[in-house]
Amino acid sequence: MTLLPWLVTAWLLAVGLYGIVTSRNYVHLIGCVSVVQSATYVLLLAAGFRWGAGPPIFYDHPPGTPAVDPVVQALVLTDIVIGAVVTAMLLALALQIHKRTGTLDPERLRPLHR
Amino acid sequence: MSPRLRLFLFAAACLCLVPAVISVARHMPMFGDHPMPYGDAINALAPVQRHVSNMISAVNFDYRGFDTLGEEFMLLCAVTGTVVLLRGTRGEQLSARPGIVPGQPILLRSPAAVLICRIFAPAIVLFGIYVVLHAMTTPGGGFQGGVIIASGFVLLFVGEGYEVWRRMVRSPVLAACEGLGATTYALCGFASMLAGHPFLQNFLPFGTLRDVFSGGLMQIQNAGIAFAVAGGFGTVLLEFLEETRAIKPDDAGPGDGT
Amino acid sequence: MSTLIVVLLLLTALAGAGVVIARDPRRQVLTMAANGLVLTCLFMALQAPDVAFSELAVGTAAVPLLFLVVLASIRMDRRLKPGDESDPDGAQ
Amino acid sequence: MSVLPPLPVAGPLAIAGLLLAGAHAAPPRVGDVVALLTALAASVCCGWMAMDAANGPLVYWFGGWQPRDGLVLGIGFSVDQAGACFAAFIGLLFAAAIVFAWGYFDTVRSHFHVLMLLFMAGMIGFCLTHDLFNLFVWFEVMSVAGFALTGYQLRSSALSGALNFTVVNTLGSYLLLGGIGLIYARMGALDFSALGRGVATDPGDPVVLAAFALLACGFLIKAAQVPFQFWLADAHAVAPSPVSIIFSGAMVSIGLFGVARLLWPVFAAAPMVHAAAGTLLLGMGAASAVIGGAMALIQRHIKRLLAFSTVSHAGIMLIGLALLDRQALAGTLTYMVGHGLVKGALFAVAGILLATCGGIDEIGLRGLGRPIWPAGIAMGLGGLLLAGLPIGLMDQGISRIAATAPVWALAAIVLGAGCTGGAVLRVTGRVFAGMGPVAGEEKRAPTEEEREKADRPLWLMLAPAALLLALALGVAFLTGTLPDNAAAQFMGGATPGPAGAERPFLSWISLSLALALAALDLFHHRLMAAARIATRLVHPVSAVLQAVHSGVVGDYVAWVVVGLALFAFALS
Repeated sequence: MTLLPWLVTAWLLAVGLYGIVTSRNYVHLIGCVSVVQSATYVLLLAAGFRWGAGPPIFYDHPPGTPAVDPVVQALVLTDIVIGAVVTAMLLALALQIHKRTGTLDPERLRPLHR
Repeated sequence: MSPRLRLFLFAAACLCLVPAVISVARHMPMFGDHPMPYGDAINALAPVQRHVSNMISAVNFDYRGFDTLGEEFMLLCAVTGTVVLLRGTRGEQLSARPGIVPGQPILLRSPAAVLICRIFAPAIVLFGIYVVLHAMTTPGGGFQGGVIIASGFVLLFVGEGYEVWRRMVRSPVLAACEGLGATTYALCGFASMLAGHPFLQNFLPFGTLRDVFSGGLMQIQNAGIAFAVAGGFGTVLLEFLEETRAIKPDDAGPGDGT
Repeated sequence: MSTLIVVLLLLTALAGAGVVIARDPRRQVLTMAANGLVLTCLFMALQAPDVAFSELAVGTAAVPLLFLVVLASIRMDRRLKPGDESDPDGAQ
Repeated sequence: MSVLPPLPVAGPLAIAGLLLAGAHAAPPRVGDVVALLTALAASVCCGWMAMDAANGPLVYWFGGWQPRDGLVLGIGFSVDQAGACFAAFIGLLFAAAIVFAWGYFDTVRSHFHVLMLLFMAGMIGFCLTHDLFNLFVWFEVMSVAGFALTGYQLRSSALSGALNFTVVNTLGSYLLLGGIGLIYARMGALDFSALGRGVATDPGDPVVLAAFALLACGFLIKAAQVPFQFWLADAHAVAPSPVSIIFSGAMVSIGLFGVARLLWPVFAAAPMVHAAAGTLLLGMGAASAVIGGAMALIQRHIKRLLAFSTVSHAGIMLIGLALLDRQALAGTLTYMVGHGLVKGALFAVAGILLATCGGIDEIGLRGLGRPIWPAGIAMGLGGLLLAGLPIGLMDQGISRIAATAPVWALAAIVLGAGCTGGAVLRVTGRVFAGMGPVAGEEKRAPTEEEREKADRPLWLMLAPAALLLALALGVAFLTGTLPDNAAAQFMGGATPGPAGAERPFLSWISLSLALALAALDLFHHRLMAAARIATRLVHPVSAVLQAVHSGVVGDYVAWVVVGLALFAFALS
C-alpha cells in the first residue's frame, strides 16, 4: 500500500514512454506525452499527502486544522499549465506537418539528413 | 533503427531500471505520514500573515509569487508560439463556411442547440468570473476561472457559428488581454519596488480572513492572471478552430500572418 | 478513505495505459477525457481541490477539445499544394 | 539589499508583454529597437551585478520572504559572479542576434521579438535563481520559447525538427520535475542551500541519488550529451539563423550550467553523486566530444555541421565539469562564454550564406562565397578558434580544463576540437576559396531548397559576427583572475586543488589535426592512394553514425531511457 503511489508514478512514466517509442501517429504520440506528465502530478501530490488531513483551504475549517502540503499543489498547478500549453504547441506543429506532408507517421517524416 | 530493434532497446533499458525504481520506492518517505516542514509552515503562517484562507493562492501569488510570474509568461510564450505556428500560411480572407469532412453529412444547427448555447455561454462566463473572484477564499482562482471564461467563448462559437463568433471575439482584443494581463502581474512586482519594498512584496492592506477581497496585492495579481489565461486560452482555441473552416481558393497562399 | 485512494491510484494506472493503448487518435480522445476525469477524482481524494478543478477544466475539457479540433482539421485534409510550401514571413 | 537582481528578468518579461499587447498598433521597427535596447540593458545590468558580486553573492528574496529561523518560505536569487557574468554574456549574444535578425521577419508583427525577449528572460532567470522549482520554471520558459522559434519558418523539415525537439525536451522537463518531486518528498524544501544541508544529513539515500539522476538527465538532454544528443542537430539546423546563434551559443551551455548548479550548491555533500559524476559525466563528455566531432566531419549541410560541432564542444565543457576541480570549473565557465561567442559568429556566417548565396549545402556553394570574402575570414577565424588556436577565451578555458584532465579525456578533447575545427575550415576553403574537386551532378544536395531573407545589407549581418569574434579574442586580455574567483564562489569557497600540468602542446596538436583533416577532405583527389583508402575505411563508421541519427523521435526517446539506465548503473 505505501509503495503504491510511487509504483503508479513509475508505471505511468514507463507506459507513456512506451507509447512514444512505439507510436506511429504524432497525434497519438502527443497524447502519450500527457500520460508521462500525469506521472509527475501523481508523484508531487502523493508527496504532499497526509492521512487524516483536510485540504489546505481554511474556509470551512478554522486555520490550524491539519492540512496537506499546499506547496506541491501550487507546483502541480504550474505543471498543469505547462502541460496544456505545450500540448497545444505540439498539436499546432503536428497540424502544420500534416498540411505540408500529408502524413503524421514519424517513420515517414524525417528531418533532413546529412 | 527498425521498430523492433527500438522496442528491444527500450525494453532492455526499462528492465535495467526496474531494480532502481523498486529500491527508490522502498526508500521513499512513508506515503501520507512524513514531515513536511515547508507546507506546514505555510499552513501555519499564511492565514496570520496574509489573511487569506486558500493556501494554494497564498503560495502561488505571495510566497512563491515569482514562480507564477514565470509561469504566466511561459503561457504567453506558448500561446504566441502556437499563434505563429498556426497562422503562418493562413490567408487574410475569412471564410464563414465550416469545413467539410469528406463522407460526412453536414449537420445544421438546430434552434434548440442555439438557444441552449445562448443561455449557457454567458452563464459559464459568469461562473468563470465568480471562480476568479473567490481565489483567496475557496478552491479556484485566476487560472481556473480564466480557462472557464475561455471555454465560454467556445460555446459561443458552437451556438452562433463561425462568422458571428469571429465578429464577437476579436483576436487583437484577446492578444491585448493576454499581454496586458501578464504585464499587470509583472508591474505588481515593480510597484512593490517603487514603494520601496522587495519585488512582489505584498504591500497593500490584507483585509480580513475569509473575505472575498482579502489578500491585498494578491487580488491584482489574480486578476492579471485571469485576463492572461482567458486571453491566452481564448487565442489558442480561436486559432485552432480557425483550422476547421473551409479554405477559399485564394486563401491558402503565403499569407502575411496577421 | 484509504481504499478509495488505492482504487483511484489503480484506476489512474489503468486510464494512463488506456490512453497509450488506444492507437486510433479518435478513440484516444475519449480515453484522454476519461483519464482527466480519473485524475480529477484522484486529486479530490488527495485533498487537492484546486488542482482537481484545473485538471477538470484543462485535462477533461480544453485539451481533448483541442485534440478533437485537430482531428477534424486533419480529416478535412486541408493539405497545401506542393507549390505552396513557401515561407510565410518574407524569407524569400 | 541591492535592487538590481529582479530587473534583468522581470524587465524583459514586462516589455515582452507590452510588445505583444501593442503588436497591432505599433509601427513596424519598434519591435527591433525595443528588443535590442532591452537585451543591452539586461546585459549591462548583469555586468554591474557581476562587479558587485565580487565580495560575495548578492542575495535577493522575492516578496521580502527572508528565511526565518532557518526556514526558507519564499524564492531567492543568489547572484554570484559566474551566474551574473554568464547572464551578461547571454544578454550580449541576444543583442547580437537581434541586430543580425534586423528586418528578418517583417510580417508576423512583433511575435519574433516577444519570443526572443521571453527566451532571454528565461535564460537569465535560470542563471541567477537559487531555488530548484524556480530554476525549473525559467528552464521551461526558455524551452517553450525555443520550441516556438525553431518552427518559426514553417518548412516541413523545420516543423519535424521542431517536433522532435519539443517532444524530447518536454520529456526532459518532466524528468526534471520528477527529480524535484523526489527531492522535495525527502527534504521538504526547494532552496538550494536548504537542499544542500538536507543532502548532507543522508548523502547515500537512494531517493536523493534518484533525484540527482533525473535532474541531471533533464539538464543533459538540454545540453545534448550522448546519448541525449539526437534532437539537437534536427533543431539547430532548421531554426532561423538568428535563433541558431542563441541555441548553440547559449542554450546548450545553459544545460551544463544547470548540471554545475546541481553538483555544487545542491549535491556538494553527496560523495556518491560526485564519484558517479566523475566517471559517468566524464565518459559522456568524452563520447560527445568524439561523436559530435565525427558527425560534424561527415555533414555537408553547413548548419547541421555547426550543430554537431556544438555537441562536440559541449562534451568538452562536460569533461571540464566532471573533473570536479576548481581550476577546471573556471576553465569550463570561460570556455562556455568563449565557445558561445565563436559559435554565434559561425552561425551568423551561415545565415549570411543563406541570405546572400541562397543555400546552405557545402558542395552546392563551392566557390560561391568569393564575393562576400569578409564572411569567409570570419568563418576561417572561427574554425581556427574551434580547433584550438592558442589565443582568446576558448584557449584560456581549454588550458585550465586540460591541466587536470586524464590523458584519455585529453585525447577526446583533441579529437573533438580537431574534427570540428577541420570541418569548419574545410567549409571555409570550399565555399569561400573554391577549393576541392568540382561537384558532379550526382552530388546534388539531398536537402530542400532554403533561403533566408536576402535584402539585408551585408555589413548589418557581418557586424554582429565580427563583434562576437572580437569579443572572443579581446575579452581574454581582461579576465585576469575573474574565472578563478567566480569558480571558487560557485563551489562555495573551495580551496584550489593541486596545480595541474601545463599542456601548451595540446592546442597545436588539435590545430594541426584540424588542418590535416580539412586538407585531406579538400585535396584527397590529388593525394596518393593511401589517403583514399583511409577515407574508404571511414565510410562504414560514418554510415552507422548516420543511421543512428535517424530523425525518428521514437528512437530518440528510447535512447533517453538508455541514458537513464546508465545513470542508474553509475549510481547503484
